[in-house]
Amino acid sequence: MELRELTLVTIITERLLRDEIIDRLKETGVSGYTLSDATGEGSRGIRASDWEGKNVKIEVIVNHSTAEKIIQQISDEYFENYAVVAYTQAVRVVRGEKYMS
Amino acid sequence: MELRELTLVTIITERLLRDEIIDRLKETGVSGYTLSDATGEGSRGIRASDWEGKNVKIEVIVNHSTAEKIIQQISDEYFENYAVVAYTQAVRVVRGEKYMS
Amino acid sequence: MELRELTLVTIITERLLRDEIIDRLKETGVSGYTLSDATGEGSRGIRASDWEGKNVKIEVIVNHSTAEKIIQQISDEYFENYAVVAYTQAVRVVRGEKYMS
Amino acid sequence: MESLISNFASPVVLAFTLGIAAKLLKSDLEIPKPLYQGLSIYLLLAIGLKGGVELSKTSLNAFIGPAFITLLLGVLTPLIAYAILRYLGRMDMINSSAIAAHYGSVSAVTFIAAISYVESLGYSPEGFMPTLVALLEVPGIIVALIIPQLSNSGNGSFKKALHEVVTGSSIILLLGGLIIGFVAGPVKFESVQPFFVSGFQGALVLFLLELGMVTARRLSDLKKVGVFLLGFGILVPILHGVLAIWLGLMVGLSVAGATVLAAMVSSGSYIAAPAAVRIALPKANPSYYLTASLGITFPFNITIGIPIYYLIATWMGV
Amino acid sequence: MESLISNFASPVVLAFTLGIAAKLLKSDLEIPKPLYQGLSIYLLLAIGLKGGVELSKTSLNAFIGPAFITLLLGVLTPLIAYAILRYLGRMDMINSSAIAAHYGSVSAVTFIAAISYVESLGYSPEGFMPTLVALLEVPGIIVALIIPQLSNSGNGSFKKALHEVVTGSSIILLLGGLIIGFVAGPVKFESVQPFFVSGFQGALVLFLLELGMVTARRLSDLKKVGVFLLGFGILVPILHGVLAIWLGLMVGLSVAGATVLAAMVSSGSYIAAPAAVRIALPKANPSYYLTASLGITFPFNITIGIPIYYLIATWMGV
Amino acid sequence: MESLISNFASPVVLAFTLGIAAKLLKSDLEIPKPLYQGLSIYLLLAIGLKGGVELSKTSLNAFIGPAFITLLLGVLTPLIAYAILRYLGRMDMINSSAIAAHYGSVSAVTFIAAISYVESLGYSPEGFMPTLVALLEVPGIIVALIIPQLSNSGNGSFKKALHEVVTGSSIILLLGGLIIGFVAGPVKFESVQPFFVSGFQGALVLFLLELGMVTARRLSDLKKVGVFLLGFGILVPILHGVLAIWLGLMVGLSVAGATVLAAMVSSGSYIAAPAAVRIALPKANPSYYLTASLGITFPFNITIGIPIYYLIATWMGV
Ligand SMILES: Nc1ncnc2c1ncn2[C@@H]1O[C@H](COP(=O)(O)O)[C@@H](O)[C@H]1O
Ligand SMILES: Nc1ncnc2c1ncn2[C@@H]1O[C@H](COP(=O)(O)O)[C@@H](O)[C@H]1O
Ligand SMILES: Nc1ncnc2c1ncn2[C@@H]1O[C@H](COP(=O)(O)O)[C@@H](O)[C@H]1O
Ligand code: NA
Ligand code: NA
Ligand code: NA
Repeated sequence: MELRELTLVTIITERLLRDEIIDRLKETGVSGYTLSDATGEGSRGIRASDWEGKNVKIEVIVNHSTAEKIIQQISDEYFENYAVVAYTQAVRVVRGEKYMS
Repeated sequence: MELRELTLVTIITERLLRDEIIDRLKETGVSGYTLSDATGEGSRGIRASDWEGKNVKIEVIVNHSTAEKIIQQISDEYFENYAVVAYTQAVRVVRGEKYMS
Repeated sequence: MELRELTLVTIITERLLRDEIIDRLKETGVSGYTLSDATGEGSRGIRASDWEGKNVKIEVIVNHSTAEKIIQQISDEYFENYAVVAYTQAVRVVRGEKYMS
Repeated sequence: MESLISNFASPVVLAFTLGIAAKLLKSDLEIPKPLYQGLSIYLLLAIGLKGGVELSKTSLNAFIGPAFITLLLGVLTPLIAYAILRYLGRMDMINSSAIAAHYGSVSAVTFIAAISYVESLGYSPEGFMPTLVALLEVPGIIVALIIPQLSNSGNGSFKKALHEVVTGSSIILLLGGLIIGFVAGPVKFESVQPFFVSGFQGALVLFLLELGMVTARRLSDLKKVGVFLLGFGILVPILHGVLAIWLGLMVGLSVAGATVLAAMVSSGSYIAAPAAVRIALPKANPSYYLTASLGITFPFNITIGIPIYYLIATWMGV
Repeated sequence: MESLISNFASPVVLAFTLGIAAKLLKSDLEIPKPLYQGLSIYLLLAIGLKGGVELSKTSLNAFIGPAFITLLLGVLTPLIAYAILRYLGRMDMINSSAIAAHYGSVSAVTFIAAISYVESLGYSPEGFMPTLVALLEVPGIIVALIIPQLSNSGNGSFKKALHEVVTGSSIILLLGGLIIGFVAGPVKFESVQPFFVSGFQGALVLFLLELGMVTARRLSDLKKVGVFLLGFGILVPILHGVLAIWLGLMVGLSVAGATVLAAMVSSGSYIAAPAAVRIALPKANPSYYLTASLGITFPFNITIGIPIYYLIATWMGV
Repeated sequence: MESLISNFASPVVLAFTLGIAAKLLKSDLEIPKPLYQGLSIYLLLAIGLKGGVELSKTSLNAFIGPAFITLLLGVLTPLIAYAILRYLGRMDMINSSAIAAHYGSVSAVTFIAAISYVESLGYSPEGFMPTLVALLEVPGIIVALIIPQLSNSGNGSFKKALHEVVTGSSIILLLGGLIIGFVAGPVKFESVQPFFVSGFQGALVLFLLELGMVTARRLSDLKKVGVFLLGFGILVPILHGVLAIWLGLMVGLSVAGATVLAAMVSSGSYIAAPAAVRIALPKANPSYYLTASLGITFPFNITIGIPIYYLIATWMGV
């Protein structure tokens, strides 16, 4: 089984931004994404989603250059005003060619 | 505190396969596993679990060779017909000897 | 966009310890943390939280030395008596300076 | 005509429409998954309980005829559906039997909607109808899944699928509820009556709100599945419904009972069947079977279908 | 005085206090998020349904006056709030309009508490009051969010915020419920009555238990926001309430109706408004607007405010 | 004998059996965790509320005797349990006090089942029984956890455990409900009656369905814990039950009241106690204490135990 080295981008953000960020990701051409619920605290203290009490964790497996693009976009659009944490990790993916969008 | 380098295998798949894959993992002799709920979109579009609306994320920490075995098995049995994403990462685990099954 | 190399510490443990471990993390001076629900099986078989049926996954991004401190503390205080799994991974974080507590 | 409009103005059908509208308007309304699952559990258990209590008051004689034709229809309808799909629609064997499995089974919500509908017209259908739902749930799925088995082209696990259907939550709750209701009887049932009977219609409103949203997500698939499946999803239920009315009246069901039986028989499961098909026939395309049963037949039945079955039953019942 | 104590002893207000106490005692009590969301959905839909049924019995004539002043108050109150915050409180434009948006909107729970309160005193307010909630929910938020738009300093997306408000779950459920109730009418509504009407007050108890816990978490922010906002959160609602009573009585509302209108108008939304503000004015500080509407005005209204509005309405209504 | 069969045929006990059956059949039925937590919150609050309302009608005189013996039993029963485990069962100190803590506390569901049982026989037990549950919940756990403290071998945090017990959700909801019910009184309680009283038995059915599934998972541990603990889990409850009946009748409880008290005293907590034990005695083996209280004593009590206590109470009460 060949594993392909790709990048896992994880974005933790306010529930409010979920649909918008997913739309952005789709525009970038990702082949898929995974969502899960999370809560947490960060530097911003309370915020609107404090009422909903939820963050959302978006995980997306992409090749290196798409990862860069996503990170760039997230930084530009959301970092100033919203609670967003984003990081990347190297992962070795089965059937990795699926994600080479 | 010595940390031991091990492999974290992450499998994201349809809720329907959960119990079966866990049984497989146990047969392979993993020392434990962690489950969490997730949703997502991938290359397959809708599927039966679309009704349940849920994927499941299975995470299991194992040594390198067991990771290979798991990946091989998952590929052989599920990749053709089911929505499955699987990837591995290197992790440094506390009390790593527990997971050297 | 410069990404900074940091450490992601993941702790999977009984729901019961959640608030206590978070308090410990805050004392160590982490800039934030992320919580999500999980279930699982490990070496301990059933335990009190079996009733609640839930583990909790705590993820925290810190610099290398804080990660060491957290791991050390968790090991000293909880490993003997409680169900705890802890591991670290290298991650590349956007706006990493935020997490250099 | 009036009976049709009356159905459209019921809170339950209106809630379904609201759900569709909410999704089309891209509202962020979401029924939390656990609430939705909780409502399913409640509704299925409540149907079972009520059925069991009624069954404990029914004579075996009145029940045996309807039970027999229900099983018969459970075997016939998937075969009819399969034949139409395979030979008229020229679909491959796998997808034909996957869809047939759905139409062999029964949609509990369609059943409930039919019961509510005839009750709103002042009828009270036979008390053992929920028992028939339980009888109808399993055989149709099995019959349809056996077909590819015969030519050895299932590629999934038939045995696992069988276990899934028989021990699936819908059967456990329906049958379990039936047994509990039957053993407890009317007197001991009284204490749980307010929860399981009085609250029922209201809970159904919330459930259909969600179902409307699920259906709306399916609507965009309508184009993909093509006009044949659209026709199939409307005409085959009518065919099955007429068959059910004819057989139902023959074994002595009331007009209301025959209407409800028609709704059951014509409906396609979207809980038990998809899970079983996914296991037994993983190569079948969910776009086909989910869109047909949930995107076409379900909305058709609960809006227009049920009043039509009622009209036909009245007409044939004379 | 008696009417005040009577309000404190209602199960609903006591449950709110229990929620606060539980958090202060650092209890591990937690209302699961899906349960809480489920309760919100239930309560909003129930208000809408009841309102729709009542509306179907109301003449347009009786409704037009109150509808007009509700819209008027929806435009006036955010402007008043803005002026006070900006010129008396010397707050910056962004935060002033963020807070004003909240006070232009309406808190559904405060509305429900007011209804329950006057009903417990033996009154029955006008049946179309829930319709007024739906009318009041949207314009106030929009008016307040337009202000920074004019000077081009919003920095967020006004259009997206507008969509969020109009298709937000509270509006969909309120308006959707209204339409369903109106179309179904009293007779067809009967079947869902036990679920949506009889169960209402009890569900509200659970909801306020959670709201008490949420409020308690907000209390620690009280120090941060300062004494001006504390005064604002109590005095402005009274001001808006008196305005609402005056206009309400003028267009022919009963004392009970005017009391409920006052509670609505004086209250600040903490569901629709925060989401809209977060989108349109991301730079506004949530500590200010959430603490004011949820930490100050909400507890003030449901404990002391509503009885005060009632006393004023009785006094002005003579 | 008849009263025993009658208990088995109650919907609540049947639902428990259905839950066990579902798990043994490896059904995929699952009660979503938030629903289950919501039901717990609802049931505990409802017990408290009803108890509070009843208490507001009770004279202090009638209450003081039962309250005293409840506290007495809260201290005695964990000591008895400890002595039997340590000296008859030769268990180590940690596990003995861990188990004793469970039997010193009370299982709310067993309490509810006992109330339902005697009510189904036509009795109405004293209104302050829920107050006694709240009194019994805490002291027994504390007494048992003090034992290892004395010889300094607890290894966990006694203080944290104490806080956990006193501010745990069960106590907050029970006591909070009691106070709300007491302050609100019968008249103001009426509005929430349909939700908290009429719906109660039905909600209990769903709850016991889940409890049956949890118990079934425990059954496989029965072998591990050995025959001594099996005997302990049945005989000690009977012993405690008889003690409770004897003292209960002595201070003037009715036969029904004594039966309910016996069920309470004999039962072992599986919500408050496990959490406290986990904190105070982390080295204790959960297989022992959970299997004993949840896998043995709980099913014994709700099926056979309660009717036995009733028979003994009738017999001793002559
Ligand atoms: N150091 C951290 N480690 C892990 N998660 C974090 C960290 N800081 C923030 N987060 C997560 O990111 C969300 C937004 O963070 P912030 O923008 O700092 O308020 C928080 O609610 C946490 O869930
Ligand atoms: N590129 C991706 N990144 C992250 N998760 C993915 C990706 N593609 C698929 N997934 C997840 O894997 C599930 C199955 O994917 P698929 O088999 O492609 O339909 C999806 O529902 C997603 O949760
Ligand atoms: N090998 C493993 N891989 C992934 N998660 C594990 C593993 N072992 C244990 N866990 C998780 O850690 C929790 C506690 O483990 P333990 O202390 O071994 O009982 C389990 O419930 C699992 O969620
Ligand atoms: Na069918
Ligand atoms: Na307002
Ligand atoms: Na006890």
